Order: sequence, then C-alpha cells, then structure tokens
Amino acid sequence: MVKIEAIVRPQRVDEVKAALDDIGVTGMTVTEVRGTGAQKGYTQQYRGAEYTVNLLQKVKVEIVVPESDTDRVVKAIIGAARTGEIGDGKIFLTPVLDAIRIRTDERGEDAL
Amino acid sequence: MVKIEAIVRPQRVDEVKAALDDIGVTGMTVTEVRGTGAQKGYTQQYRGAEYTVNLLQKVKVEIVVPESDTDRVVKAIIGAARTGEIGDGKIFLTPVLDAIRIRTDERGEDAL
Amino acid sequence: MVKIEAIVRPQRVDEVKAALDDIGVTGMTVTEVRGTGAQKGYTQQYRGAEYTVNLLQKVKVEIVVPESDTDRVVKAIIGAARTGEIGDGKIFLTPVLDAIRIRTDERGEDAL
Amino acid sequence: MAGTAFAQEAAEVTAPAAAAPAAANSGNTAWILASAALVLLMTPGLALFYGGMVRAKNLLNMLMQSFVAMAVITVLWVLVGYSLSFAGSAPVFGTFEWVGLSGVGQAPDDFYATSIPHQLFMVYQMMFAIITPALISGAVAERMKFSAYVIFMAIWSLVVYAPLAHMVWGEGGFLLGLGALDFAGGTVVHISSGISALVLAILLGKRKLSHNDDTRPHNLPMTLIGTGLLWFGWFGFNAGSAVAADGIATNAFVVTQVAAASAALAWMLIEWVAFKKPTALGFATGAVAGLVAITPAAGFVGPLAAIVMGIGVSFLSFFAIKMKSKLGYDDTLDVFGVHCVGGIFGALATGLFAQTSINAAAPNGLFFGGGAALLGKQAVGVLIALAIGATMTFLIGSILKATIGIRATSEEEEVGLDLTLHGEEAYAGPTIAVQTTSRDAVGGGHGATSHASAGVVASEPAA
Amino acid sequence: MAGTAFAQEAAEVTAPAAAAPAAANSGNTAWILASAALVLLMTPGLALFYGGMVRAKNLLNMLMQSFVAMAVITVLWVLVGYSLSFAGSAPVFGTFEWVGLSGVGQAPDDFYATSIPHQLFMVYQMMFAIITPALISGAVAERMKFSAYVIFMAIWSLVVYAPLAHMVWGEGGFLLGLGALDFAGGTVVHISSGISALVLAILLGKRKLSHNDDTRPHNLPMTLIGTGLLWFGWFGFNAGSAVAADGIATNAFVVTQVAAASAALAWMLIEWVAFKKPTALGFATGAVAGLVAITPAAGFVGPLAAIVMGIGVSFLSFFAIKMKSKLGYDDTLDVFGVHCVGGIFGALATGLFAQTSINAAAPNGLFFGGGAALLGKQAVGVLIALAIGATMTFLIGSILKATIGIRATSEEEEVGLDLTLHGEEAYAGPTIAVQTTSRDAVGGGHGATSHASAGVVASEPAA
Amino acid sequence: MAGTAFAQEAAEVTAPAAAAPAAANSGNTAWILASAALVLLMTPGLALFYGGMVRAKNLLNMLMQSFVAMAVITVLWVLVGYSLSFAGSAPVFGTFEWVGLSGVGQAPDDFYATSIPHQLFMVYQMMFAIITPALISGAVAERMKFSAYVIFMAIWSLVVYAPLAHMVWGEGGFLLGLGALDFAGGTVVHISSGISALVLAILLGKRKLSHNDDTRPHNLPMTLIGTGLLWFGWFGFNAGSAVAADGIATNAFVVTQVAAASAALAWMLIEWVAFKKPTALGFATGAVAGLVAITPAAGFVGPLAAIVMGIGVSFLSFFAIKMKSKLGYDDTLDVFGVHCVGGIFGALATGLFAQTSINAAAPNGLFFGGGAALLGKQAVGVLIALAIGATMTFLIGSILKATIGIRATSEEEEVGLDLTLHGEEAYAGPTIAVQTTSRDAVGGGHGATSHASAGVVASEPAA
Ligand SMILES: Nc1ncnc2c1ncn2[C@@H]1O[C@H](COP(=O)(O)OP(=O)(O)O)[C@@H](O)[C@H]1O
Ligand SMILES: Nc1ncnc2c1ncn2[C@@H]1O[C@H](COP(=O)(O)OP(=O)(O)O)[C@@H](O)[C@H]1O
Ligand SMILES: Nc1ncnc2c1ncn2[C@@H]1O[C@H](COP(=O)(O)OP(=O)(O)O)[C@@H](O)[C@H]1O
Repeated sequence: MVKIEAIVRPQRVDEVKAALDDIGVTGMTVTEVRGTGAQKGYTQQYRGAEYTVNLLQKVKVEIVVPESDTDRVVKAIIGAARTGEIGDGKIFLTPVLDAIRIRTDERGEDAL
Repeated sequence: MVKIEAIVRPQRVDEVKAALDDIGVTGMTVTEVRGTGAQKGYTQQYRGAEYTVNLLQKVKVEIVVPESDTDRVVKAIIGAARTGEIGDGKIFLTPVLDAIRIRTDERGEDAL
Repeated sequence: MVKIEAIVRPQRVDEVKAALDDIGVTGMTVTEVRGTGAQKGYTQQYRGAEYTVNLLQKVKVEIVVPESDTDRVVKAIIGAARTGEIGDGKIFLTPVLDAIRIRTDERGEDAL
Repeated sequence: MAGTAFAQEAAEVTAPAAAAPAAANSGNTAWILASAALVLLMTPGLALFYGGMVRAKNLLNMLMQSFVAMAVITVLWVLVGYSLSFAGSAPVFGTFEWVGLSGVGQAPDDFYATSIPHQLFMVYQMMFAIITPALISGAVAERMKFSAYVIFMAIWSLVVYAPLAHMVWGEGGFLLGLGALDFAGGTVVHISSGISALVLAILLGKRKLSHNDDTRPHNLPMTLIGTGLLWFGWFGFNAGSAVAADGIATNAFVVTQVAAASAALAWMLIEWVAFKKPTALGFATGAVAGLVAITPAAGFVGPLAAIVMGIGVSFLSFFAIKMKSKLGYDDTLDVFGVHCVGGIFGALATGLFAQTSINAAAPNGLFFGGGAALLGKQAVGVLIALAIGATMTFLIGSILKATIGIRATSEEEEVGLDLTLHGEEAYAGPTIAVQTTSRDAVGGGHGATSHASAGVVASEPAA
Repeated sequence: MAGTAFAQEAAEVTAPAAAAPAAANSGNTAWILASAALVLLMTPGLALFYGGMVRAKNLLNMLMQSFVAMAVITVLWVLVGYSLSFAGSAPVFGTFEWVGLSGVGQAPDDFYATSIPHQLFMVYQMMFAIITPALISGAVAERMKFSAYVIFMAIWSLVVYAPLAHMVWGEGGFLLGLGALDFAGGTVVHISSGISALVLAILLGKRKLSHNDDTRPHNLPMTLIGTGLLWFGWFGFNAGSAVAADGIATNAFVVTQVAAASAALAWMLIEWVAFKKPTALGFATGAVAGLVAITPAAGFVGPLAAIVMGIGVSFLSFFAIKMKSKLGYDDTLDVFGVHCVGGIFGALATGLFAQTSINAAAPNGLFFGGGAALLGKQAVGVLIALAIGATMTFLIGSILKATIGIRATSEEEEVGLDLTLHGEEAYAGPTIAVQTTSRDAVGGGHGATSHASAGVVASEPAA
Repeated sequence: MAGTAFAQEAAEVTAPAAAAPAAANSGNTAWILASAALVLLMTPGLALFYGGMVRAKNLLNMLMQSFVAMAVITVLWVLVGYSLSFAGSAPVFGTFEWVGLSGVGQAPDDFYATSIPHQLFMVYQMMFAIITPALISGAVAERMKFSAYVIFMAIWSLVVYAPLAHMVWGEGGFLLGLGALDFAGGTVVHISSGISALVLAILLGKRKLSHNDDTRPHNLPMTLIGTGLLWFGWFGFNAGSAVAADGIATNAFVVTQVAAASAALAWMLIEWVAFKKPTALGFATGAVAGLVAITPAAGFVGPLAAIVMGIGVSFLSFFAIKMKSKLGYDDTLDVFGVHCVGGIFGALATGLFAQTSINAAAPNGLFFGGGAALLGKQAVGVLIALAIGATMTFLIGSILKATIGIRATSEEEEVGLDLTLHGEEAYAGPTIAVQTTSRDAVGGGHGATSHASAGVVASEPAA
C-alpha cells in the first residue's frame, strides 16, 4: 500500500475531495498545515510595522491506497488541485507496511 | 523502527493515551485532523439552507516504536479506540529509517 | 528521497526556518501538534480543581529532501531547535517513494 | 426620533408638566443621551452579528463595513446630512439651512426637540443614519470592493436616507402630513436598507462559490454577542424615539422586548418542528426580525399586539429566506428577508394594531375600530420607501459599476477580502508559528532580513 | 425593584419634591428605562460568562440556555408571570388581576411605582424574572435535554420565582410584612436559583466523563467579557432597584462596585497564596460572588461594609466550591457555590450591616446597634427561599424525569450538544476545509449533490 | 467630572431651574448613574482592545492587567484615593478628610456635585481612576511581572493620579485656579498615563523577541469589540463630565462622536494612501486617538473644531508611532503614541478652539479671538502632567526594579505569561484532545491518577 500525501491550496480541497469521490475513493484524512516553498509570501502592515508572512496556509490530504490505484488517484488530485500558479503544492508517495481497521481488526487492503 | 499512525475518534484520545501509558509507552504526537470514509456525515441547517458535513473530526496519534513493540501497541490502541460503530478509524504502519533525539543527538531506538 | 519529520518546540520554529533558509532549503510544511514524552507536563488550577496537562504544544516540520541532503538538514535543525532541556523533540526519517509537483507534473527530486 | 411630532404631542398629554420649549428637561435629556449611546452601540453589535456569519477570511472586511459607517456617516451628517434630512419644511427634501450644524445648538427646537437640546436630537438622529446603510452590508458580504462600498454608502445616505427621513419625520414632510406612522424607522431604516440590499446584491452578482464551498457561519457565538448588543441597543432606538422619558417611551420599551422575545421563540419553534433542531442562528435571526417588525409600531401598539407581530414576522421572514434559494439571488446574510420583509410587515401591522389609548397622537388601527384609513397610509409609506430605495440604489450601483467597479476580483474573493483588501488577518494564531519580518526596531538589529531567501521575498509596500 | 416599598419611603425622605403618585418623574423614568436595558444585557453577559467555561462542543447549547430565557420568560411574564408575582395583596401568591397586563399602563402605581409608569416597573421586573432561571443553567451544563430545560424553566418561573417575588416584594407579601429585607434579589434571585441548581444537578446526575476528559474552560476571554457585561449590567440590577434616581440608588451603585471589587481582589489573593497563581477565572468568579452578596444589601449598607462583605463572600464561596469535589455532585459551573452560598451570606450580612442612616426604611443591623432582630428576619427569608426552591425543583425535575426525560443521551453528550441538539457548530473554522452540500441555490445548479457517494449520504431532514 | 466647577457654572447659565445645592436633581442623577456605569465598562473594553493585539500566549495576562484595576483601584479609592484627590482646598494635594468616604454621603456637595449626590460624584470619579493606570498596561505588555504591575499601579494611582486630579479639578487646585481647562481628563488621564507608559516601557526593556517572532495581533475582532465598547463608554466619560444632563453634556457627547469618527476616517485614509490598504487596526487606533484628543476639549469646542482635531490627531499619532521604530523603545501597544501624543494635542487644541458661546465658563481660544492666553495655560497643564508622570514613574519603577523586580523571567516570557504567571490558557481548545487529571470528584473514583506515568508527573501545587 502507498500513502499519497498531497499538500494543496485550501481553496482547492473541496475540488480534490469531489474528484476523489468521482473515482470512488472515499477514505481520506485532511489536516490544516502551513507551507513555504517557491511561492512568494505577502506583507501586512500593523500600525506601520511591516510583517512578511512566508508560511502560507495549505491543506494536507492523506489517502492510503493499494499500490495499483496510485496513479489514478494522483491524476485525480492533480486535475483538481492545479491552478498553474506557483504554490499549487506537492504530492509525496510513501510506503505503508500495513493498515488495520480499528472497528473490525481487518488488515491490509481490506482495511481501506 | 515503525511509525504507528492511528486515526481515532476525538472522544477516544484520552482512553488511547491512558492505554498506552499502561503499557509503558509515553512518547507520542497527536494532531487534529478531519476524515471521511465509510462513516456517514451529518447535516446542519443554517436559516433553512442545508449543509452536509462529510469531513468529520478525528485525531491522529503517531507513535514511533521499535518494530518488536508494534503488535503490543496496535493492540492497546484498538482496545481503547474501538466502539464498534462505523468511524472508529484506521491504523497505518509505515517504515521509519532513523530517529534522532534533538536534545542529545541519540539515534535509532535510543532516541525514542 | 527522505522525509525529515522534526517535532520541535513552538518557540523554535522561527529559528529552524531561518537555519534552513541559510542552507538553501526553502520547501517545508509545518503543522501544529501536541506531544508527550519524557518532558513533564504542568498543572493548572480552575476554581481549585487541578488539571495536569501532559500533551504539550509542539510543531511538526516536514521537509522532503534528496537522500544526500539528509545529514546537512538534520544538523541544521538540531542546531536551531536544541535548548538542552527535556522536550526539545525528535527527528524521524522516513522513506519517500516519489514526489510530484502539482503545478508542473515534475517528478522525483525535480519536484522538490 | 421617529414620529417625533406625534410623540411630543402625546407626551404633552401624559406629562402635562413638560417644560416650555425654551428649557430642556434634565430627565428627558438624560434618557436621550443614554439612548443615543445605545443606538451607537448597535453598529458594533451589527458588525458582530454579521461577522459571525461570514467565513473567517472575510471577517475583518465584514466588521469594517459596519465600523466605517460610524466614521463616514458621522462626518457627512454634521456637514450636510442632518440639514438635508431635517432643515426647512418642504414636503420631500430638507434644505441647506443647517449645513455644518449652523443654528443647531444647545437650546431646544420648537418642532423636533421641545424638551431636550436641539443638538442632542441631531446626534441621536445621527446614530440612525449610521446604522441604516451598514445594514445593507450583509447582502453584499464576501465580494464587494471596499472603496466602492464606502462611496456607495455615503451617496446612498444623502439620496435615499435623507429625503426619506424628511418625508417621514421632517417638518412639513409629505408622509408625516399624510398621517403615515413610523415610530422609530420601519420605512426610513429597515425597508429602505432592505430593498437596497436586494438590488445591490443583484447588481453585484453571486459570490463565486464552488458547489461544495463551506459557507457556514464561522463563529456563531460572535453572532449571539452581536444579537445581545443589538437587542440592548434597540431599547435606545425605539424607546428613545419618544424623545422623552415618559409613558410612550415606556410603551415602546415594553413592546420592543416583547416582540423580540416572541419572534425569537416563534422562529425557534418553527425550526424545531421543521428540522427537529432549534438553532442558535434561528433564535438570533428571529429576535432581530421581531425587533425590526416592532420598530415602526413601538409607540403605537400594546404588548399583546407585539406578541402577535413577533410571531407573524418570524413566519414571514422564515419563508422569505426559504424563497431566496428559489429566486437565485445572493443576499448573503438575508438582509432583504429580515429587514425589508420585517419592515413592511411592521409598517402595515401598525395600521392594524395602533391604539389611540396608547398614544393620543395616533389614530386607531383596523383592529381597534379605526377602519382601514391608517392601513392605507401605511401602505403608501411602504411603497414610497421601496420605490426610492430600489431606484436610487440601482442608479448609484450601476454608475459605480460602470466606473470604478463594485466587485472584488476573483482572486481577492478566493483568497479572502481581509488579506487582499485590508492587508490583515482576523485570527493570526493563536499558536501557529509564522515567519514574519518586521521593520520594527524591536528585536531587530541582528539581521532581521538576512534570512529572507530570494524566492520568498514579499512584494515591497508603497510606504 | 426589590424592597420597593422601602426604597420609596426612603426616597420621599431624601427627595421631598417627589411627584404625587399620579405623575411620573422624568429623571426617575430615565434611570429605570436605562436600568431595565442594563439588566436585560446581563442575560447575554451570563451566557458568555458560562459559555467560556464549557467545552466548545457544548457552547451553543450553553449560550442558548440563557438566551432562550429572554424569549420564553418574556412572553410568560406578560401573559401571567407579572400578575402572579405582583397583583393583589395576599401574603404568598399573586392574583390573576393583571393577566395579559390588563390594568398595567403608562400611569404610575400607588404601591410599586409612584414616580414612574407602572409598565416600566413591570418590564424592569421582567428582566429579573428572565435572568433568574438562566442562572440555573450553569449547574446542568453539558448534559441536559434542551426541551426539558425549556419546560423546566417556564414552570419554575411560575411556581418558584413568582410566589417568592410576591412574598418578598409584593403588596401584602408575607416576608415584606415581616420586615425581611431584600433590596435587589438575594433571596428571590440568587438563593432560589442557587439551591434549585443544586437539586437539579443531583437529579440529572454527573456528566459522563472519562477519568481523563479535558473539562477545562475552553475560552476564558469569553468568560471575562461576560464578567464585564454582568458587572456593568448589575448597576441596573442593584441601583435600579431604588426605582428612582436618588441617594439610595447612588448608595446601591457604590456598594455594588465596591463589593464586586473587593471580592475579586480577595479571590485573587486567596489563589495567589494557595496556588501561587492568581487566575483570571478566579478573578471573574470572585467578582460575581461579590455582586451576588451585595444584591440583597445594596440599598441598606455602606461602602466599608461592602468591602467586608466582598472579602467574606470570596472566602465562603471559594471553600464551598472546594467542598464540591468531596460531596461528589456535579454542579458544572458552581452555581450553588457562588449564587446560593453568596446569596445566603449577603442576606444574613444585611442583618449585620444595615443602617437606618443610609436608608430610613431599614432598621439598623446587629453591628449598628439594632440587635439581632433583623438578622432573625433575614434568616427566615433565607430558609423560605431554600425550602421553596429545593422542594419545587425536586418536584418539577422528578416529574419531567419520569415523563419526557431530562437528560441528553450518552451519545449526544459525547458528540456534544451543539451538533446533536441544535444541529450547529459554534466554531466552523476558521480555516479548516469542510465538504458541505447546500440546497441553497447559490453556487448550485451544477450538480451540488452529484458527488455525494453512497456511503456518505447524510440523513435527510424532516423539512 | 472634569472641569466640574466650570461645567457647573455653565450649567447654571443654561439651566436656570437647577436645584439649590441641597437637593439632587433626578435627571442629572440619572445621567451620572448611567455615565458611571458607562465609564466602568470602558475598562473591560480596554482589556479587549489591548487583548486582541497581543499574542495568544499572553492574552489572559493582558486582560487581567485591566481587570485587576477594577478591583485594586476601587478599594484604594474608597479608603484613601478619593480623599487624596478631592478633599480639602490646597493647591497640589488633597487631604485625608474624606478617608474611608467619611463625610461623603447622599447629599449633594457645594463644590463638586451641586445637583447630584456627592457619593455619585465620588463613584463616577472612581471609574476614571480605574481606567487611567490600566491604560499604561499596553506599553508593558508581554513581559511585566504581574505582582510588580499590581503594586506599581496602586502606588502610581496615589502619587501621580491623585495630585494631578486635585490640581486640575480639585477645590483650590493650582491648575484650576490658573484657568487651565481639562474637561474630562486630557492631562489627568491621557498625558499622565501616556508618559508613564513610555518611561515604564524603557525601564522594563524590550521584549525578548527573536528576529522572526510573530508579534502580529492575534485576534483583531477582539480589538474591534473593545473599540466599540470604548467608544460607547466614552460618552459617559466625556458627556458625564458635565455632571448634569444639559446642553454642555450634549455638546460633549456630539464632539466625542465627531472627533472619534473623523480621526478613524483620517487614519484609514492615511493608510489607504501609504500602504494601499485601509486596516481594521488602523481604524480602531484612529478612533481611540480621536477620543483621546477630544477628551480635554469636549465641553468647550464645537463640532467643526472636533473634525479638525480628529484629523489632526491621526496624523500626529500615526507619525509618532512610526518614530517608535527609530527610537528603539518597546512601547508594545503604542500607549505613548496614542494617549500621550493625543492628550497633548487635545489639551493644546483646547487653547485654540474653545468658545465661550459653547461654555460660558471657558474663555475663547486663539482661533476665536481669545488670544494666546488660554493656550499658554494649557501648555502649563501639559508640562506639569508630563513632569509628574515621568519623574514619579521613574522613581516607583526604579525602586520596584531594584527590590522585587519588574520583569518576568525569560522562560516565562518565552512560554507565555498566561501559563507561567496565571496558570491558565486563554483558549484551551476548541477541540484538541488534552490529557488532564482533575482532583475534582466528577468522573473520578476510577483511578484518576493511576495512569500518570513517572516521567510526566507535574509539579505539585502548594494548595
Ligand atoms: N521540500 C518540501 N518538503 C515538504 N513540503 C514542501 C516542500 N516543498 C514544498 N512543500 C510544500 O508545498 C507547498 C507548495 O510549494 P511551492 O514551492 O510554494 O509551490 P509549487 O509546488 O507550485 O512549486 C509549500 O507551501 C509546502 O507546504
Ligand atoms: N484510505 C484512507 N486513507 C487515509 N485515511 C483514511 C482512509 N480511510 C479512512 N481513513 C480515515 O479513517 C477514518 C475512519 O474511517 P471510516 O471508513 O469512516 O470508518 P471505519 O474505519 O470504522 O470503517 C476516516 O474519517 C479517515 O480519517
Ligand atoms: N515515540 C514517539 N513517537 C512519536 N513522537 C514522539 C515519541 N517520543 C517523543 N515524541 C515527540 O517528541 C516530543 C518531545 O519528546 P520528549 O521525550 O518530551 O523530549 P526529548 O525529545 O527532549 O527527550 C514529544 O512531545 C512528542 O511530540
């Protein structure tokens, strides 16, 4: 199994979720994160003091899938998350040794 | 080493932590997340407009352990987190290459 | 590629980020988490009822790097995050199978 | 304010000891000072009421749309607004006689303020002029350009609010002469802003929402705090409109409380039946709808009528809001459904429930043996307020749209108006660590910017 | 309100120019109008004070338990509550004479409101009737069924509050005749609600907490805002109870401020000594305890006595709350420890510190040479309030428990009452992305529901 | 308060029917009761205004620095503060005659309170004494030891506030005799606290910030709520200072509104031009600066002057704050830039814009044909306030620094003052799961502490 970890723009999470629903992937876990990379930050003025904010709001979407589904899911995420502007985010693929469904003790791909 | 990543119900985190304390596991990191899967969402009405909320509050508990402890810890988590209802969550096991204790530079299992 | 996952004190995130900037690493994702380990919790009194808080605020910093950069980055993080007191946190290294830049479809180390 | 001429006549009946026009009465002055402060507080209250309902990324913009009225309208009112609303005795427009408050001093005024300083009447009225355009902001939330909003509001105040206030409450005003009753602003405040809100929302167009954006209220406790402050301040709004601390003021106070309560209760019960869950937002919406409905009637109807009106307005507003989804306009926070619908209902219900025994200056309404005469006059008032509000808003809005533009860009809307229009975030924390660089000397000196790597340098401000 | 008869007699002493019963005094009317508004604001203030202390998942329910009193009790008061509390001149119960406010008009009343409109006295009293049952909600927080709460509150208002108010303040009232003093509601408001809170908390049973649930206050700044609003509103509560803007009102205002301050200070210092840390919650709790203690005494005791009372009540309440853990009942937010204990202390201390020189209508207390007579009468008042509150709450609570049930289900309690009973979340954000589907036309049209996969379809509402 | 002698003389002019000194006027009493409550509310308002600007980890400490003034100063004022400020008729210091409020009763006072109870004047003044030292807290935010803060504040109140109040407003006061005008506290409240804030901030030293710490305001909506409450309460502050509900009070009310509005508008426009973005924080800052500037002038200048003053103070304060980074002191929330600069400007501008036609007790200012005489007297007042504030703060601060220490430890500062000094967290949630152990019996019994593993046992408290 593979964990697909996508860092996307907050405004795109809904689209990503919808795209995954469309291809039948319903299990996922999302986390609010902040990220920095090539994307420029922005400045704010508070009483004339300037602040540069470089850690921008992003959302991490984690989906564990059977290895065979990886490409399909990655494609769906890219389709939904891409705006073409810097800051669209990354997808990281990491190995998963096993999965367990707490409710039933099911293991492996059955647990997904 | 293995990272045990459990997605559980928020109401069960305290129990999970207690169960891990009981078996002598004190190191862990928890994160608030939202998840979707087989569990049904719920609807809300705001001035008569209906909203369906499908991303439900969950908590992710991460524990890095020596491979040999994996089963014991997984069992403890399941014991504390299971309600038997859909939505109890998953446990994912992922490989860890190395661990470092920032304070001491200790590496490997000594760092846990 | 390797994912470097550092759990550090919230007060040290700025230093960590600066240290990474200094060695030319600009891509990272940070998450607010709570952690427990060897560090003692603290008590609070609310109307005379005592609460012991054992899950302390930490910040998780995730950086995916080419394997060759691992040591340099780890060293920079340790340098910035260490106070020498219990609770400085851990660094976990986990394998990454692939990385994709959503904006461009670039893969592997090019995507970082 | 509001129906002052009537209120004062009545006051003379119940308080025969009222001072001669030349001397202010300290009790009445005390109450109107307090009332003016209460009405001022309604605008921050409105800001919170609305603010809790938008998404966090647009919160400061929403709050500012109310607060800015406290700044802009105040200055405008002193310079020309008060004069255009109350000076002279023409049927439709005020004159320039009191521009810059010349002639508006500490002495009472024969027509508007027989027992309090004229300037006190002026500042009390100012508070109404402030909150009225701010009410509109709820309909244009989350997408309007801030500069256009400020300009719109200022013009609107002069071309919609001022003439309407003059017709309804001004010496020689056409609707006052006709005998249409509006105790504290059902037509002048609520119908006018409610219909304008609808028109402006349509001119602006819908928010750019994807089918699954989360537009739920981001902070309902904030909305409830706002509701509490609005309810509290509304006592100044309605009971202060007697321009005296007397029996009429008391009546207005009582029915304000009763209408708010019964409307909140009714809305809660409707939801309980319809959805099995009584919501906090429903309660708050009902309370405000009740307060709106009783506003024109407060000095004329009794507590039992207020119960009926409270229940009635909740049913009407509830279904008006339901209809929104069918009609497809994006009145973000239902200003039309609550203020316009509630205001119309209240104005007409005044024609049904008014009682001469409560206020000697008012004829009996339809249900108290007065026939349909008053009801007819009320309908005229409603229609005029609707007509002026709709046409003038359409005009101002269209001109602004064609010139400076009234809508934020898609990107501003998507990122959030707080960051893009105001350069701030509402909640910068509480604990997330964020890298920032400050030009502030504090903590500086040791290379505040040396760590800024090329790729992340933010655009330099114009300062 | 409160000790009105006394206050009025005294008022005549200090203000010989007081108007004949038939004419309202505009200054007094102004102050009671303002006071009524201030007391109304206390209920939202209480909502925030309590709301900050519960867990976020029960916040809206907590807030609604206060707000709903503003709706339900208002309507009830107009229909029957005021009459049952103040009409007639029987020793224990009011009559039905003033049902629907018939006979309660703009003219003053010979007994209750000699210098303000009778209706103003009625609405001022209404605000007390609203907040009193809302006080109870703190004890039943986080687990009571909302429907049962609403019904309980309504019945309680008629069978506990009304007779008690009549006995203490009503014409011919038994405790009034006896000479027991209660200036602004120590027995009627605080002891009655405090003891009822305890009984209802016990009937309900403890919250279902696991040994390590986090029940810390979720938002102390909210509790502090609530404290500020309560303190502010309490000036209307206590100083308004003089039913005049006079020397007695001033005395009540001063001692209210002084008692709140000294109690807050004392609580802070107790904590500083005991735990090395002065907490914000301790400060807030102390302030409220001081306000409670001074309530029955406000028109009768001087500022130095107020300092002593403030310090005394903080010690008592602090240890009463400490005892809770030993006794094992779950009075969630310590309504008993603060309101009942504080109310009893205040009532008895009135018997110690009352001074005829402050209020001609009051005898001197024990410490001012008046002997123990007043203290004895105060004790009678306390016992009666305790007895009525405890027995009637036990009765109503038990009947409701046996019929519709008073407790939320375990699942509702675990998930949180906001989502399960009200169908809402307090904080939906600020930034977490949540998938939602709205029937709202906005952004709809392009398949708003087409993405809902089988497993995640939510249950359809009854709408 | 404030210029009471003047105000009263003037009051006699505009209200010839004012009662003989022996009898209180119910209308005036009503307004000052309301005003005292309004001014009390400003302190929680200030707490929120400041609280929103600090980091979440120091929020409760920031709030407590204001709230604690409500406790400490109240008790102090009753015991000695009022006497030291107002008793006797010496030029600089008050006497001990009114210690413990002996002699301060319900009857009016010939000098201070001719138409209201003397005790009401006392408690109204108390509210000013409360908020003044609390203003200082903004400058020392996020790093001062709480115990040292409390002690500093108490001493400061007696050695800075009391003599200054006596000189400016007290019978026989030196500046009063000189003819320097300060209607509601420009010198006594704002200059004194503003200069003291600067001195104490310098004594304390800068916060320990790393070059990239995020010190942005954590909750601007909280700051806006605070702004709303401050604005609302300021009507009591300024218009109440007429000590009557009359024409002067009305004038003060009007110019307060106008100055706040024009300053907020001006600040917003300055930012719009300078940074392209009008911020909410800028609006709030401008509004407060306007309120500060009009405070000394409120009973003496007209609405058009108030517009000029509002615009002027925003320019001045804006640039004063800009300068801070150059000068390198850490006045966290710009108390000097807003209150001291604004207070000086307002005091001097009174010398330019005062008009005898507005207040018979005031001479005409420079721009109204009165020459530079008044301006000179105003400058004397400013200098004295600056001198006393600076020297005494330096003395008290230095002594405390050398003895108990005034600064929190580095670790306390880094972790946050809430947790380390108060043992609490402002926001414990909303939903993060946290392991806690409570001694509370609720949910206990089944081994509440048995799971506490060795390494995580928290330090035991002293309880
Ligand atoms: N090396 C990295 N390790 C972890 N997260 C990264 C890394 N690089 C980028 N990210 C995450 O991806 C987000 C987007 O990256 P960015 O470089 O700004 O834009 P893009 O992906 O379009 O080139 C960042 O905000 C950060 O959260
Ligand atoms: N494939 C997946 N990848 C990542 N997280 C998942 C996946 N499936 C489920 N989850 C997480 O587990 C939670 C519970 O899953 P759900 O299917 O609702 O219940 P159950 O585990 O009882 O079958 C989800 O809310 C989500 O956070
Ligand atoms: N086994 C573990 N698995 C996951 N996270 C851990 C583990 N042990 C510690 N942590 C994280 O590291 C943080 C610091 O650990 P702690 O033991 O308190 O201090 P130190 O690292 O200095 O020994 C914890 O708060 C927790 O977030």
